[in-house]
Amino acid sequence: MSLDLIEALSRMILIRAYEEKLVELQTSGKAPGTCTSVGQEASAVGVVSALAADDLILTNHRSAGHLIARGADLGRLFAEVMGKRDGYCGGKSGSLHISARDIGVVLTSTIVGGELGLATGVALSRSMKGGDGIVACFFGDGAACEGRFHESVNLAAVWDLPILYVCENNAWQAFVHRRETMLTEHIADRAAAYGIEGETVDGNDVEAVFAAASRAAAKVRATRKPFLLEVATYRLRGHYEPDDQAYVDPEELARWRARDPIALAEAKLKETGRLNENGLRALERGVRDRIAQAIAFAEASPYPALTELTTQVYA
Amino acid sequence: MSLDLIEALSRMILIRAYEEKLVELQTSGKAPGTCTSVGQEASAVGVVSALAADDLILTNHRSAGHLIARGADLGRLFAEVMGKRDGYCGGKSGSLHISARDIGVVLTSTIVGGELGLATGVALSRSMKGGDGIVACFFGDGAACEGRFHESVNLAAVWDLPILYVCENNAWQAFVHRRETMLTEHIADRAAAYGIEGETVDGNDVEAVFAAASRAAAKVRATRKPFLLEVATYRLRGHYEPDDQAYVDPEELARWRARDPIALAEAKLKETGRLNENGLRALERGVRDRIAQAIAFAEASPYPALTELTTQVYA
Amino acid sequence: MPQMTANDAVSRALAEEMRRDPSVMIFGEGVATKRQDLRAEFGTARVRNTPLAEGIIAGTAAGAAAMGLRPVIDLLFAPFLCYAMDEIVNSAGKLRYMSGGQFSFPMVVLSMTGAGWGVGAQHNHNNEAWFVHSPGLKVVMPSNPADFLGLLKAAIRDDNPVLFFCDMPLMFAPGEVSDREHVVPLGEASLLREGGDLTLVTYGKTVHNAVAAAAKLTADGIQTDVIDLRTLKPLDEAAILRSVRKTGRLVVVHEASRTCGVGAEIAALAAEKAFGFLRAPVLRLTGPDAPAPASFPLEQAFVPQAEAIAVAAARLVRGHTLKADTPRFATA
Amino acid sequence: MPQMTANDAVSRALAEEMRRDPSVMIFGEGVATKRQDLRAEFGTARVRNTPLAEGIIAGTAAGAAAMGLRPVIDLLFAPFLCYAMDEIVNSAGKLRYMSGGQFSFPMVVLSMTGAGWGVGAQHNHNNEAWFVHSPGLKVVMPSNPADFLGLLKAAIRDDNPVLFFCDMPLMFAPGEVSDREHVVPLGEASLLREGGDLTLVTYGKTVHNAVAAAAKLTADGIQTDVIDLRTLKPLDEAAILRSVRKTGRLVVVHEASRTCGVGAEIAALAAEKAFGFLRAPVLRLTGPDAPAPASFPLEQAFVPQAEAIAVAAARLVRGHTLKADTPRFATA
Ligand SMILES: Cc1ncc(C[n+]2csc(CCOP(=O)(O)OP(=O)(O)O)c2C)c(N)n1
Ligand SMILES: Cc1ncc(C[n+]2csc(CCOP(=O)(O)OP(=O)(O)O)c2C)c(N)n1
Ligand SMILES: [Mg+2]
Ligand SMILES: [Mg+2]
Repeated sequence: MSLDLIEALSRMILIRAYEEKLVELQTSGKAPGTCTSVGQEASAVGVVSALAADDLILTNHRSAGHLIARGADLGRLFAEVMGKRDGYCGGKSGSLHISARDIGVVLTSTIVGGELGLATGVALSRSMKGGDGIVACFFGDGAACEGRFHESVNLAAVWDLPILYVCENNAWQAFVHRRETMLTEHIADRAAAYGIEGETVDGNDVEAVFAAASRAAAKVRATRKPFLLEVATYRLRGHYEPDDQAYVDPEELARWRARDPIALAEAKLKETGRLNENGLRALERGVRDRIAQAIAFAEASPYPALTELTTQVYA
Repeated sequence: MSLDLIEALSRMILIRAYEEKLVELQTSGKAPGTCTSVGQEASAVGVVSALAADDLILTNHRSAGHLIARGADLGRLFAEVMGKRDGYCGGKSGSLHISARDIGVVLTSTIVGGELGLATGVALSRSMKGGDGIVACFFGDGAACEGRFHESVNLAAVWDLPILYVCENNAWQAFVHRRETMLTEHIADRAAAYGIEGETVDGNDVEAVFAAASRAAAKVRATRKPFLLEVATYRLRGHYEPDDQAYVDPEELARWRARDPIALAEAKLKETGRLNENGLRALERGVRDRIAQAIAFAEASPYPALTELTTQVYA
Repeated sequence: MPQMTANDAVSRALAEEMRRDPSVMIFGEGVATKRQDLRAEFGTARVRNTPLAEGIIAGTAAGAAAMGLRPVIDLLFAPFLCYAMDEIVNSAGKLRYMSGGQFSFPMVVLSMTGAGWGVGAQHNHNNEAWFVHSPGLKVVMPSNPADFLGLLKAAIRDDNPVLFFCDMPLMFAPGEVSDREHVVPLGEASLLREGGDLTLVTYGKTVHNAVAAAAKLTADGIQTDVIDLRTLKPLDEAAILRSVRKTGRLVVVHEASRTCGVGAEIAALAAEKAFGFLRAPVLRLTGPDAPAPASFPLEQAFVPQAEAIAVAAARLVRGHTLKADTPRFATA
Repeated sequence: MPQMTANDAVSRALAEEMRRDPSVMIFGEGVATKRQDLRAEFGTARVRNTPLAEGIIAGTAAGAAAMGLRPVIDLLFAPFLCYAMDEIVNSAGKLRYMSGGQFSFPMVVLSMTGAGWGVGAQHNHNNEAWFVHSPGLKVVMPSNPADFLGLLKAAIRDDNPVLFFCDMPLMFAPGEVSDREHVVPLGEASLLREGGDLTLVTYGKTVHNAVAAAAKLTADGIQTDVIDLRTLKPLDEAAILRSVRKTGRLVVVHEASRTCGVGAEIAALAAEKAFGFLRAPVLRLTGPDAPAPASFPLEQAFVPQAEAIAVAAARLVRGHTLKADTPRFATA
């Protein structure tokens, strides 16, 4: 597999536009506070592009990038965040735990560590049924502090479960810097403690992420053993909206703003002459239109009937 | 500090005798099933001998060695196991969670991992109050699979908590061999994942255990940072009484029986002429007398009054 | 009919369901070691030991169930469920609803509890009411080998997460179990004894105490309905109300602590939906609001015993209710 | 009197108690970041951020409490308590008893829950009844800023583990709070309104719905006692029974699911100890047996609203009870 950088860039721009629209909705009171992944788009696009159609994805509260990179319908995403009937979960989830089984994004949990606890089961069903699909589990550096991280990776190692663990190390755990929560810099270094392989990659270079994820996914596919991939990136916005980021070191933030994954991809494409201003503008226009259509769809969607309050509790 | 091997041997023999008596009580229906530490006496005596009077100990379900090495009253131990009023916990604990605050053995939990969750708090109170006492937390190789191990060691590392983590790696986790639960041989190797120091020591050589524990305790005392000491030993009896050990590889068992810590210490003392048969017999006689007195005390102790059913629930 | 212990009934249910449905599997700490027979018949992939970590055992079951397997997990003792609450409650119990019905969680969680072995409060805690209170879960607690067999088979076939509680001292007691296929539907209580004066509702080990109490009461001329709930969620409200509307008197008995226990739910149910039929206060005889003690006599006193049930019931029927200051647990 | 939000009341209680007693400290995920004022006044040792791991946060609090500190921990949202159940229930709740009284656990666990923010069932789950059911714990859930202040101060001074639940939408609503020292003893309900026809018992956010319903009912000539429980464990049985014996009619209202909830306990209490005084069935208006939905209109429908309370109460007083098939939650 190879990555088309222009395609990757447009995906990243789409994710950015979707999340900036969410912020707008939140500010105007049309949607509750949400967690955005602004600054982490290269991780989502790079990793998801490295997966095959029959691979499954588990994600967490910061899932928009993963969902959109996988091809989620923007209208159904907006509708879900707004609590509308046509949302992926009928409005019952809201933004924090959107699953979209039809595109292979399953069992999202907003309990930090929850997806780590479920991924082993999803992978177990895969290995019991055969086939060579693997499971990609996205989680944060904070989740790596939860005991469930330890239990999940250890079980996957002992049982040979085909899981690509993807730790999006964005330096923040809500309002706490990673520095305050662990003495080591990198989560991938913990792979050795479980007798598995791990690697850390620059998370703001979408081509580097794709390359590392492709290697890692191929290993998992071939060996059926778990791999711990750490994507080193940074959360450019607050933990959720609204968040003034008063607690963030401005210099650190500025350093990472300068490495915005979208700007980096654009620069690379322009240098190599593969994209010019007009091409970029056209691309951005296309994204704006898609967002507009999606919002129209979501706003037109009705709220669920009150009888939905007690449906889908039991099978 | 230095270890008097004869003193250490007699402690180990006392622990062994106490636990063999428990098995007898269990078989004759005078006490419920208990977990013994037969074969692990060198770990208890070696580590506890390396602690200072103001250090605190947390232990688990396999605690007799730790308690007796620390000087627990045998009569009150037997009484507790039998559910008698004069037991350390008034008969409410039974054998699985005996705390003896007066000798510094605090907050025992039989929830595997429970003691790891509490040790950080005990150490926190120590560091808030100053003084140079440290906390020794005994746990098993199975407990190292629980998420709480990960959370506890990581917090202790980040908060500089003076905890000597003592993992008694006895190859068994109830009816499951360590081999089935982790790909790595040694728990101490995980120290690096938390940015702290660790070491593995031969757990059946009481002098080696004492030396390693003394070094580790001195480090914790001086640096106020946690240390992960792994004591490699073997569970010679079943998980609890009765247990036919049908699931145990006889060769592995035989190999470790040949390295019985008590036999090793006796041999060393005889070689160096520090102890002869008569000395040994005398020592064993002394132990037998103490056990007999303790049993008499426990059997004479009454059951708690039924009104005790609802006392000590709330402060 | 042949005799069999509850333990054997559980093994038989597992073997029969694993034979019937290849998607059924079982794992937990020592499961493969302790169930050599299942391992021999169904292989190492379907019968597994796990590392010592309840949270990931339950999470793995939930994830596997959502993707088409039907896992049974053995979490050993009920207090250990505390390590798996997120996976059971927040994942298995809620993600069907939260995903708008995209997933279901056909899984069974086995655990043991109850006085009798002197193991103390970290191995013995009747916390079944937590799960009755939580959405999306079902809860079962049988009282005899035939129900252990029939209810476990039904639990394994159910498409929802089922908490299956085993009352320790019942596990080795033999009882009659048919050789034929035996499935007991979830949500159906059983009426063990009929009488017009009083309704005794209970489950688990105290079913036997209630039956013994009913026998004593007959001697005093008091005829008692004894209802074994068997399933705690969904609750068989119809069976309870039918009996209470007939007898007009209700005594609920269980070993779990009183406050917000299953007895509270049943008393509340009667006070709302059988109010017009009630002839006397609704009594609850339960374990005290205390952890379970290890000491044998205390542990016995923790459990509502037949004598205490008979005394309280007789007073109720005779029209003197218990003094408000009389403790309701067995030491009364 | 000066106005203050519940959030400010919590901050004030923490500051006052930390000033009063140097053994009081607070830690949790982001606590130091969000409470710069406390950090500035009391220093980095007593006000701490933690790694993201609820289990060890609660375990650390229990261990520290047993050894003489008085920790307050913020576990953020009630569903996250699932990761700390062992430390709260098996350690803090049981080890005093199991050790024969060698240790006590003066600690406070803060958590938020309740409909209003559209955050869904993994941030919003009223699971307070779990802790009411568990031995050795106390449980508090205030309804107004003054009680947030007074109850939190009492909780911090209490020598037992206290679960302190904060109903989200109440946190930013202002209310009158005295400038003077204000401590509200645990275990005392407050009678917000007096009337002879009916007793409404509730707690947390639905206190306001009950008060609004009572106002509507007065218009129809129905006079209502409204009891705000404030502390759920220990329960103020005397206050509840006094009122029910007076009015003869009881409606219990809460947002938590019905089965084995606090409402079940109160209904059972009345059916036993006020039976002779009851003139009508005991009703429970509660949240449904479902996870909390995120969608705004569904989330509102989850909560028993004033209108539904007034309608049910009026029917009860007028002598027609709700049809058995009428759902008891707000969509009814
Ligand atoms: C068990 C649990 N604890 C706390 C929270 C609140 N919370 C939501 S996201 C978050 C930070 C997670 O940090 P990380 O895992 O690094 O993911 P990130 O948000 O940085 O992507 C916290 C504390 C939660 N949802 N679940
Ligand atoms: C949370 C929990 N799970 C399971 C058990 C049952 N159990 C008691 S001891 C034990 C094995 C513990 O193994 P390890 O930690 O190695 O200690 P060891 O018994 O070998 O000393 C198990 C599974 C328990 N007490 N607590
Ligand atoms: Mg992060
Ligand atoms: Mg072991």
